[in-house]
Amino acid sequence: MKTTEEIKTDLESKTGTSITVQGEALMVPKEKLFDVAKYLKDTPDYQMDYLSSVTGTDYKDGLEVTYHLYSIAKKEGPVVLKTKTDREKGVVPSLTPLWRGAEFQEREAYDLVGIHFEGHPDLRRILMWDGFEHYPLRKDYTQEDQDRNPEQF
Amino acid sequence: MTHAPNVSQVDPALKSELAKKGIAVMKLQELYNWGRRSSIWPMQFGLACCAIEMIATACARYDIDRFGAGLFRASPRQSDLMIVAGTVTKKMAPQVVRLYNQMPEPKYVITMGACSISGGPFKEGYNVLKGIDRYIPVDVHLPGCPPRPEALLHGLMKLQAKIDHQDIEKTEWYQKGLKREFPIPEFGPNGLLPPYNPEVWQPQKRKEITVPA
Amino acid sequence: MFGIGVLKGMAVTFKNFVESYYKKERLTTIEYPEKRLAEKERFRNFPFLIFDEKPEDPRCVACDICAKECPPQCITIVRAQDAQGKPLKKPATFDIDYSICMNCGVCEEVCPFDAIFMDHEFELAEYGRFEDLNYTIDRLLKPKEHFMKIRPTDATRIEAELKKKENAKKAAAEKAAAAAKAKAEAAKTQASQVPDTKPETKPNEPAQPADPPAEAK
Amino acid sequence: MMEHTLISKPDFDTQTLEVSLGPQHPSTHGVFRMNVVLDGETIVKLKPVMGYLHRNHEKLAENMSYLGSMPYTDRLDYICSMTNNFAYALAVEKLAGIEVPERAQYIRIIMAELTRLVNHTLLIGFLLNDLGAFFTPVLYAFREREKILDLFEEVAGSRMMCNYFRFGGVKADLTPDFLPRVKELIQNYPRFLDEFEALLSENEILMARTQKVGVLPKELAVSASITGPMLRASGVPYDIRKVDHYSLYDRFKFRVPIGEHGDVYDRYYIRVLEMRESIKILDQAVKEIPSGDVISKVGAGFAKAPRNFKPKAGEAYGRIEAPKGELGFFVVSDGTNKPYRYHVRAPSFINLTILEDMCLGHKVPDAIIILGSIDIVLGEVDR
Amino acid sequence: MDQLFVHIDQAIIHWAQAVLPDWMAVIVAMKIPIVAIAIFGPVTMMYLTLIERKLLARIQNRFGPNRVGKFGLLQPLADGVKMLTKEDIVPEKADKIAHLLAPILIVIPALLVFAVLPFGRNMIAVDLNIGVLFFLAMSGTTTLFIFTAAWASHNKFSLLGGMRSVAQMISYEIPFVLSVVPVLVVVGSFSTVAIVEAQPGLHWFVFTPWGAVGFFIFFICAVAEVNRTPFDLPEAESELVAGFHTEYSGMKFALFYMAEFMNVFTVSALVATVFLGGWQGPILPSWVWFLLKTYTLILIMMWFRGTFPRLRADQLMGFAWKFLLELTFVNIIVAAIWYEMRSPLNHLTAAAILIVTIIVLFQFNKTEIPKKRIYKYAYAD
Repeated sequence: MKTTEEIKTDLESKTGTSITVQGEALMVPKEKLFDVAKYLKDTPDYQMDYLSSVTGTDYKDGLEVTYHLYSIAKKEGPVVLKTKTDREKGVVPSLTPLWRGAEFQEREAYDLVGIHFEGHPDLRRILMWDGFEHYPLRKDYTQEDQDRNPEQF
Repeated sequence: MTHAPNVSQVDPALKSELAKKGIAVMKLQELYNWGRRSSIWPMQFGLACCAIEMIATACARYDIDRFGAGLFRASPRQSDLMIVAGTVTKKMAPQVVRLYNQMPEPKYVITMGACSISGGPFKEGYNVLKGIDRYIPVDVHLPGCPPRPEALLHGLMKLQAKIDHQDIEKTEWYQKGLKREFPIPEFGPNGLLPPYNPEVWQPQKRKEITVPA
Repeated sequence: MFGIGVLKGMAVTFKNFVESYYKKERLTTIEYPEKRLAEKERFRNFPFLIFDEKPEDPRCVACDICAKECPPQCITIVRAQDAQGKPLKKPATFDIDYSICMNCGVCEEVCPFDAIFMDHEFELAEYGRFEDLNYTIDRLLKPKEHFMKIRPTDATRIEAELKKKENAKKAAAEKAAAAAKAKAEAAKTQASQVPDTKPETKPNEPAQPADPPAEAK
Repeated sequence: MMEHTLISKPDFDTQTLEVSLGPQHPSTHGVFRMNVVLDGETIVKLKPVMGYLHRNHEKLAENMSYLGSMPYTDRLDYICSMTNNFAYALAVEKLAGIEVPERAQYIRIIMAELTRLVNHTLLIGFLLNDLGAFFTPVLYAFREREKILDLFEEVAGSRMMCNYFRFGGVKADLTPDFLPRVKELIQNYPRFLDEFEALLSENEILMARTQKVGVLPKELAVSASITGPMLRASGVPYDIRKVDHYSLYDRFKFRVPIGEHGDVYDRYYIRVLEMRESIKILDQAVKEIPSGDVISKVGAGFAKAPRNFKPKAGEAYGRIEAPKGELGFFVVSDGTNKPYRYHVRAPSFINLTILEDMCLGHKVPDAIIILGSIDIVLGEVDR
Repeated sequence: MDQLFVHIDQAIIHWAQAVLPDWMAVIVAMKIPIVAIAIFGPVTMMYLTLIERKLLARIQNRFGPNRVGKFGLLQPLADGVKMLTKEDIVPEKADKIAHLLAPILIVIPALLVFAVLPFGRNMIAVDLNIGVLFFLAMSGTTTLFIFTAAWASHNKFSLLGGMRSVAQMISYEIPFVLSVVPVLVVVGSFSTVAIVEAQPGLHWFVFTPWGAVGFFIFFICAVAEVNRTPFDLPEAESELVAGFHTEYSGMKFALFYMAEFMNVFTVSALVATVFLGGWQGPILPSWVWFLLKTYTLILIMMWFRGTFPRLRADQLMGFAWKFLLELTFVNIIVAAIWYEMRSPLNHLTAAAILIVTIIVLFQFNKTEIPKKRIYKYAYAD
């Protein structure tokens, strides 16, 4: 299994994108995400055919999506991809055409953190009811009947 | 908790005298109460972890069937007891109230587990209703997370004791032309509208903790 | 052949039916109200406060650690104050809302004073919600013997630790008293040479209960 | 994959029937809803609706200490609480770099395999209940589950919500008569499994109802991130205990059963075989368990005062082979004692992605048992 | 002992003729069997529910209801009292009249059918010479009322349940009726009393090859007729919530429950009468034999309920059309051969034909019958 550095250089050369390394993750600009993912999935020496988890996170300066990719064929460890998008109209290309497993997880990221995945077959709220107008997992979400003080410690 | 004897107005001497001869003397109301308490059919209705504990109660080791309450009816029309076992979320609350309305009238509710009484460990969640007694009247509260199967049996026995002491003239569901329809809450932008059913539940200000002088 | 599997299945249920009359392992029902299951020692249902001699002074010193650590936040403590309003090391009110508690046992783990433990009592069904299920301090307090009865091994271990702490404190107290006496003589001999210096070391107050360990915020 | 076209175009026009096998239904394993469009009894369209048990576990975890959300992981998949603790403990130990002593690792593996027995036994019981057997298999399954719950209660203190794992080990050591009772359980369990198989596996009605129903091809399973017994029933040999070599699973010899057809019968029988493998692991673990302390010095300190546990900023993704599939915890810390982001990769939530593909063209009772064979628990699906 | 109830009956009639005017005495004479059935029917139903709950409980290693009354004996009474005091809900979009009529109409055939059952030697309410035909006709109508109940309650699940019950009944009615034909051919009359008399001592029809196959088919179709596991599709609990009686509460639901259990009793009684020699039996009095055989068949039905999963609708119908029906046709021919040509050689040929047909039918249904599978292991170390 190559180290993250080798994967970075390999990807940059093959798909011509500027990738920065964050700890174990590779921060990929969202325009190039689909090509990088497609490359990782199809080339024989990676064969990342299993997308384990998609997580949407709300940072101060924007929304971030983290993908954990594994290879079942070669039984190799995670390649972690990350993309960043702005908070208001955050749009990230959907990876459902590559991996069917991303469908529900992207709907959940949309429902709870508010990241729009363009190219997703049917992007609807999955956990909250449709009339709910907020994105509850954002840090600035205020709940209506909160009787616990947030600064517990 | 010993089972409370039927509160009967027939003078006890005559009653015990006849009982020795094998004749049971009781008022019609006690017969109704006895019939209702000995064959409570719970609804096959489980929400979360407490539902697994409720099924464990219906299984071999604890056997709720001994109390006559073993027939878990799938349809609300044929059940008398609704055991709200698990977290009632705001998305599920309308369904729970609709199910309660669909049950035929002498119906009882046991809120099993901390979540259905007060939202329990998840009460800070944005999608969690802080207790089902905001929308429907509840007969027995059963704390615990999840309460042991024996605790559920104890709750059932407490409900049976409550039914024994019910007086038909005064109970609410036996009045003439009663229409007990609890309004079903709608989904609002940030929660349920109305947040609670005023006739059934009043917000309880946490008692000001007075520091003893 | 088509029927064999079906017959085998019926044989299993028939065996269960027949054996349930004479084999104990095939009839596992414990008829709850009359016969009860032997309680496991480590079973934890709801917390209770412990007091040594009198219910008036529980072991709890109202340090509020358990209230902060409790995941669902169902403990509310108000510290007692004496006449002049100086906070005492005793809780005035100690409410646990049994309708929120999730029996997780975190309060028992984090309590530095071994003042709160998990009880075995589970027959707590109530009719009312607010008045019946919100346990105030008088309903929570239970004697030390109750804890010894329900959880013997934990109780002996904790008693041993408390005993050790007591002896350590007494030893420290004697040492401090001895040191104080020694200092007093030294001061007296010094005073006899320089009569005007007052002895500055006051005999320290009676043995302070062990104050909370350093980490307490 | 069963391609569905309205079979024969009858000359009289038929209407499709829109039924919601709704949140309250005897065999949806909790509050799960399927909006089904029926043509006669054949399913034309099936849309799962979830969220009826969305208890906001991830939002709560964001303003609670790391150890404070350990009891909440019990309530994620409330049938296997020990494996949820295991996955969360692994993730945070990877984040904070805490070592776990050997005896604790052995105890963790024993608890994980016992939970696998409970989960698979219950699943088979509930699957047979969906098939229509009047509660008998469920009661036999619960009779065995009670024995294992006694062991959990004896060690951890609670039947279902054990809250037994701590970062760096486990909360308390085993009680003296725990290991003998596990040995006794290992003797009796294969006998119960043989009886259960005699009642079920060769039962022609069961085989007729479940074979060639809900077939999941291998490629669709891999691309839809299906994990666990469902993936192995479709013929993909992927078991995280063998791939990730987490904890001490390398020391135990056990095999991983693989199915070929990927239908409901394969998913049922794979779980029976997996139970037999788990008994083998338990057998070896109970014999070789070393003595020693059960929690590392650092871990015990944090267990005593969870509010002082401040891991360095960073993120970690720990995953284990939970009975339902790959259960992963993605924890992002920003240096304070509360996680910045806490995401649970729930196997049953993702295994539901292809429920519609498997059910198209089948009848209503088939859809019920296909859902039953996916083995979902709503606490984990909706988190 | 054997004629105990007959003597009581005669005594009451004599007393009535002595005391009452003769036209009233005739009415009383007619009334006695009616009163007997009107009491016996519901009481068997109540205690069958208790027996079923306790038997299933014992299969599942637990006690059944045992806290209401001595051994739970008052449990059915408590269920009855509770059912009477339940509110009776009629959904507003339901068809009111049909919703009300369905439970009433379903109990009528269940009670009527008791008239034809020979409880003991000359202990039969009405000795119809078309007894069996009457029985089959009556039990056929229950399907109609199940469908009216399903249609009237305007509920999707009950509609599905009703459709299934119609499909199931049609496919199981024909083998149900045809498997009795050999017995009627041999006995030569429809009357149940004649059938029982044609099986003296231990010469029950079930011990002949065609009788055994006939009994197997008749019993399977009886289970299907009464909608019990593994054929309980109309009120399939795990799929259709509560099948056709989803919308019924209180006493209406109790009537459905009563009709189901009375049908269980009467169908088992008929199977016992036709194939197991009714009240014929060596020592015990005749009505004891009759009840013994009927209750063993009922216990077998309850045993089915504790063991089997449910067949899917198309498999259920496939089993009826592709297996049972052909078997009944061949059975009729074999019974004819068996009865006409007395010599033992022909008896063997008849039995041989039957066995050959069963094997041939298995070959035809090869594709349906599932096969056992063997599983490989990865990481086999």
